[in-house]
Amino acid sequence: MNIQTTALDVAKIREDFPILAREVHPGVPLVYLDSTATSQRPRQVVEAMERLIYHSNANIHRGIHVLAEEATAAYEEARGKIAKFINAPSARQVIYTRNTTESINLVAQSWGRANLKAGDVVILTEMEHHSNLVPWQILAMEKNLRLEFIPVTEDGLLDLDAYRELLTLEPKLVAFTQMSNVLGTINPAKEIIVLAHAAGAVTLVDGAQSVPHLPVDVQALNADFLAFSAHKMLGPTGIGALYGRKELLEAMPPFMGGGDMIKRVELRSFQPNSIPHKFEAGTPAITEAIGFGAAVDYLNQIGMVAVESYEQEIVAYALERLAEIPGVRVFGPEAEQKGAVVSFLLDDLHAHDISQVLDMHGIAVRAGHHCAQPLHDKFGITSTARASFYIYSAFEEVDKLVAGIYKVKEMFA
Amino acid sequence: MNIQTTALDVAKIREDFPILAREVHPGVPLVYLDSTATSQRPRQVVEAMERLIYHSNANIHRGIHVLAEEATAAYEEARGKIAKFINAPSARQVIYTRNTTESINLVAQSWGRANLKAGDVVILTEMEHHSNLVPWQILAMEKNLRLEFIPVTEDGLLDLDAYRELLTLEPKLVAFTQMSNVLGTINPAKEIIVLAHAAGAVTLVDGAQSVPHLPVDVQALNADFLAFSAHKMLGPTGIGALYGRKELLEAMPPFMGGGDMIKRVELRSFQPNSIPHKFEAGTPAITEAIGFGAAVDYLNQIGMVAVESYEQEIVAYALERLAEIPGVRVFGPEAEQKGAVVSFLLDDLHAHDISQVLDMHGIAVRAGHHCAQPLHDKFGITSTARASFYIYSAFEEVDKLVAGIYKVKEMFA
Amino acid sequence: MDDLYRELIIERYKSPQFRGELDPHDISFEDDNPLCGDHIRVDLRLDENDTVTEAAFSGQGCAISQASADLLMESVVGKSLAEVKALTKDDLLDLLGIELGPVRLKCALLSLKVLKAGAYGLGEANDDLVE
Amino acid sequence: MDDLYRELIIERYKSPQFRGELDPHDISFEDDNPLCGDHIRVDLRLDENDTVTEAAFSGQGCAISQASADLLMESVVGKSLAEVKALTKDDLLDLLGIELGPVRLKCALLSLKVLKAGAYGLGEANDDLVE
Ligand SMILES: Cc1ncc(COP(=O)(O)O)c(C=O)c1O
Ligand SMILES: Cc1ncc(COP(=O)(O)O)c(C=O)c1O
Repeated sequence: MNIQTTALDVAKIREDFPILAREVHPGVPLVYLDSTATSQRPRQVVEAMERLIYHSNANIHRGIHVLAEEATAAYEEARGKIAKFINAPSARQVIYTRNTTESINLVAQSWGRANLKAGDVVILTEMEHHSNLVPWQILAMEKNLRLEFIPVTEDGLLDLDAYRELLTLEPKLVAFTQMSNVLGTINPAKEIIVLAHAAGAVTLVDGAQSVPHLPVDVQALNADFLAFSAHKMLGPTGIGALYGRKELLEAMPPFMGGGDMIKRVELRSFQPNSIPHKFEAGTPAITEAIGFGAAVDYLNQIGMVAVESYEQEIVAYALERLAEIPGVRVFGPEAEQKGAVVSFLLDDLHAHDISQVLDMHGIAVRAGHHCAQPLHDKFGITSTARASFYIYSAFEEVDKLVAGIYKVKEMFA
Repeated sequence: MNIQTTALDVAKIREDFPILAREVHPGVPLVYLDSTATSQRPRQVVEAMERLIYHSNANIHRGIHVLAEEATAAYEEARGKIAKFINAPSARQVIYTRNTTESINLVAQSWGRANLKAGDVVILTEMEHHSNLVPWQILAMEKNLRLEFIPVTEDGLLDLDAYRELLTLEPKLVAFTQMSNVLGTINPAKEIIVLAHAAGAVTLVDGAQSVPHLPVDVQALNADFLAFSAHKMLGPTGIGALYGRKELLEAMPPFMGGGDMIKRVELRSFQPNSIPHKFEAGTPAITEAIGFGAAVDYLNQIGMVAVESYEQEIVAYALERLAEIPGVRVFGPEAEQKGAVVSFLLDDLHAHDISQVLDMHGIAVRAGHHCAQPLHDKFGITSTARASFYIYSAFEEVDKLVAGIYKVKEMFA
Repeated sequence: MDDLYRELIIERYKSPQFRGELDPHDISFEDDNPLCGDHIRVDLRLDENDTVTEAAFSGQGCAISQASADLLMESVVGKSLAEVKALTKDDLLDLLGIELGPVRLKCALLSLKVLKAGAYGLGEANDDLVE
Repeated sequence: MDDLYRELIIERYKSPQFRGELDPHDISFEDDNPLCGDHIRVDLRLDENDTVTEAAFSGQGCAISQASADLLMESVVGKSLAEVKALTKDDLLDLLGIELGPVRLKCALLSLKVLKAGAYGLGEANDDLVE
């Protein structure tokens, strides 16, 4: 490795992630290249959660003892941090969910069921994750909606001319990923939203990959909904968020019923609480919310601009190095249009076998359809191997990946 | 305190819960009597989660690198522990959810929407938590169902004669709590289920309070569905479970759409995965599942029979001591029919003020309607103060509660 | 901590001076605290210049909510409707003179929320009114 | 670890002996591995005593799934349908002779699941078949 980055002090960052020091086989250190599936968690996040558990653990909102007040304050403070991270106008527009998937289902089942009717057009894209396909398929079956898809070009970009064409169908909703978890493509979200709004559509941005890796500003984007997951941005599992435009959220019916989402309950009727509580039924993932807030703190301290530019550097380096290997086929656009995700195939090997042999050398990449079967179908393949990078990924790890790929070739030579 | 318990070594148990050593005000130690809202977590649970995060953190199911395999194995192993804890015939009948509330909403929206139609009768009880009311109210509005309620008697028991009467309406579903979170009443679940089945109804047991505090055996109960939350049984927030009879679960449509719950996805259609995955869309609360499993391990090591008998002892003692205080009114049945939950009022004071003054003395009780407004309405009150106990609650803490209540009287004298 | 129940609050709770209903009234509004089910109603009478001449609250609640409602009613008599609309959370907390955690804050602010929703003539009370 | 790709598996993967489709066939079944989208089809021919006379698999998958399908097809030729139904996960793992993690296990077991669903004449393959 002879490229020096200036954006991040990766060696220092790595010290915050104890797992990175692990050996996966005796003498074989971990090379974690699977952050697109889930990121690792820094000590700071784990410790913030532990502090809550050992010091202020209580159920929230209703308790007036000290622990409950501390837990409630911490839970709401974390919401404020998350809101600020995406520049939401108010913390009340940030709803805690389990993950991106639940955020999107919430919109489909609450907003969608209330606002869409037979024959209405919903525009998605061919590169969507199953989480932004299946909820709409379920609703489409129930309501007889028409689903249309912005095509993906050979080089892994959205075909915006085709999109403009689709907009003449007067869609009610345009829901798309800001960054593909397979191709790495960073879509022109602002442009897509401007066009959607001009056509009268509401927009949902799947931010599962963009929020962790780029500066995302919901007001600059003018997004109506934004869905994302903590576990992909250094935070814990079990918590995610949905941002929504206030008027939309306030007009939406509740998603689930239960404690905390109500203002008043009688035996046969209830009045819903105000946002965000209306959408948070039951005891929420309290500790996880605190961890989510701590993850945002950690990212803020590095700065999302620095995160993005470091990832630009490492993905460019990875593409360059992979291009040297005969038989490697990389999917997706050039480095400039791409986040730090590299999906590839090697010779005529199956992605499982690539991943398995890499794993023997400690290199963790993901293999499969990455919850994007239609996209793989489009490219005429069933699966790819995917190496992905984050703030703790070192350039040396790219070199190890390259060496590992040569080992795969050897094994099946 | 001069009663010695034999069931549990509480002093030893308390050492596992670091928060119990906390001072809530300078010099004022915590007396945590709010376990019905959420339990505290032992070191063992926190450490199991930390071990996963620092050693095997990865997304599950699809990865074939070592971390992903370890995380997947741990996630499924925890499911097996939970299944065994409630004596489910197979781990595949245990679905991870966020909490009891989501478990019940899942049944309402998946089973309920597919199986209930206009005019169908659903029987609930007057002592239900909002989580077992509002989901059915939402469905009732959508489908035009008829909700009926087993009445609660003055002494806080279900009126089973009235229940038998209601069964002549040929209900499709009987959904009830096995233990009231306000009155502490332990309902005769087995008898209720036998009668429901004889009338042709499916049964759902809200086990949010029973599973943490009593031995619960779904096969002995013959329950069709059982819902419960980890955070009330020493486990983390953000995870709960739904047990379901296999034929029911297999016939139910998916709840949410997304990654992992599918077998195959095309642009406009999908095939659902088999149970339990069909109901677990998106990245689940992986770390929290491991914590849930560790909580079950902890409870097993004590033994649920011992847990139940200790709680019987402490609640009997609490009721006895509270009866000494002039102006205290306790709600709910006698100790024999009751779990370790004591809701009460004092003189003409508001529950908030009782709780607030107790808090000044370090005593954490809950004040409010405890998400059971209709039950409070029934008793003609808006709120109660609630002291609740668990395996780490000491008899001395009952004494402190009593002393605290006298302080409340003084303050407002 | 003990400050929470300083003399003024206990006194106003035990012997409120503005408890009751006004019938007829020019403005009346009521709402619940979703956290505890407490309920407060506020009635106002105005003169021809939209100045508050009489104010009263009813409903039930804890000492904090009752005392704060009573102190708030006292403070609005003589104020113009515009001044009532401009009242903030901090104005109320100044009247009470105590520090409150997030949950008790809701108790204290319920009367202000109800008052302002009435003053603005809103269909529904909104947390934005007291933030 | 390296055992995973022991010689037999690489050999069967590169040069499968039972790859193809049988047309006509007495039994044919196909299914997907939901974790990776891989797909396997199994065709069997039976004699009048319900003994397997010919077996073949098709579809695509990784080395583990292809080798295990090939070894499984080899093992069923000459078996009665009852014996095929009685095959277990352990029988297949014995054929492969390797240890597998939970995900790769699914790869290995897909062909067995498809085979047994076909043998039982089920409408849908079921994980219970290979547990
Ligand atoms: C009887 C009962 N049912 C349901 C619930 C809801 O549990 P959760 O908030 O964990 O969903 C609770 C806890 O508050 C409860 O006590
Ligand atoms: C683009 C995209 N959308 C949605 C998801 C779903 O996220 P989660 O599993 O956290 O719900 C993912 C992650 O797998 C993703 O990459």
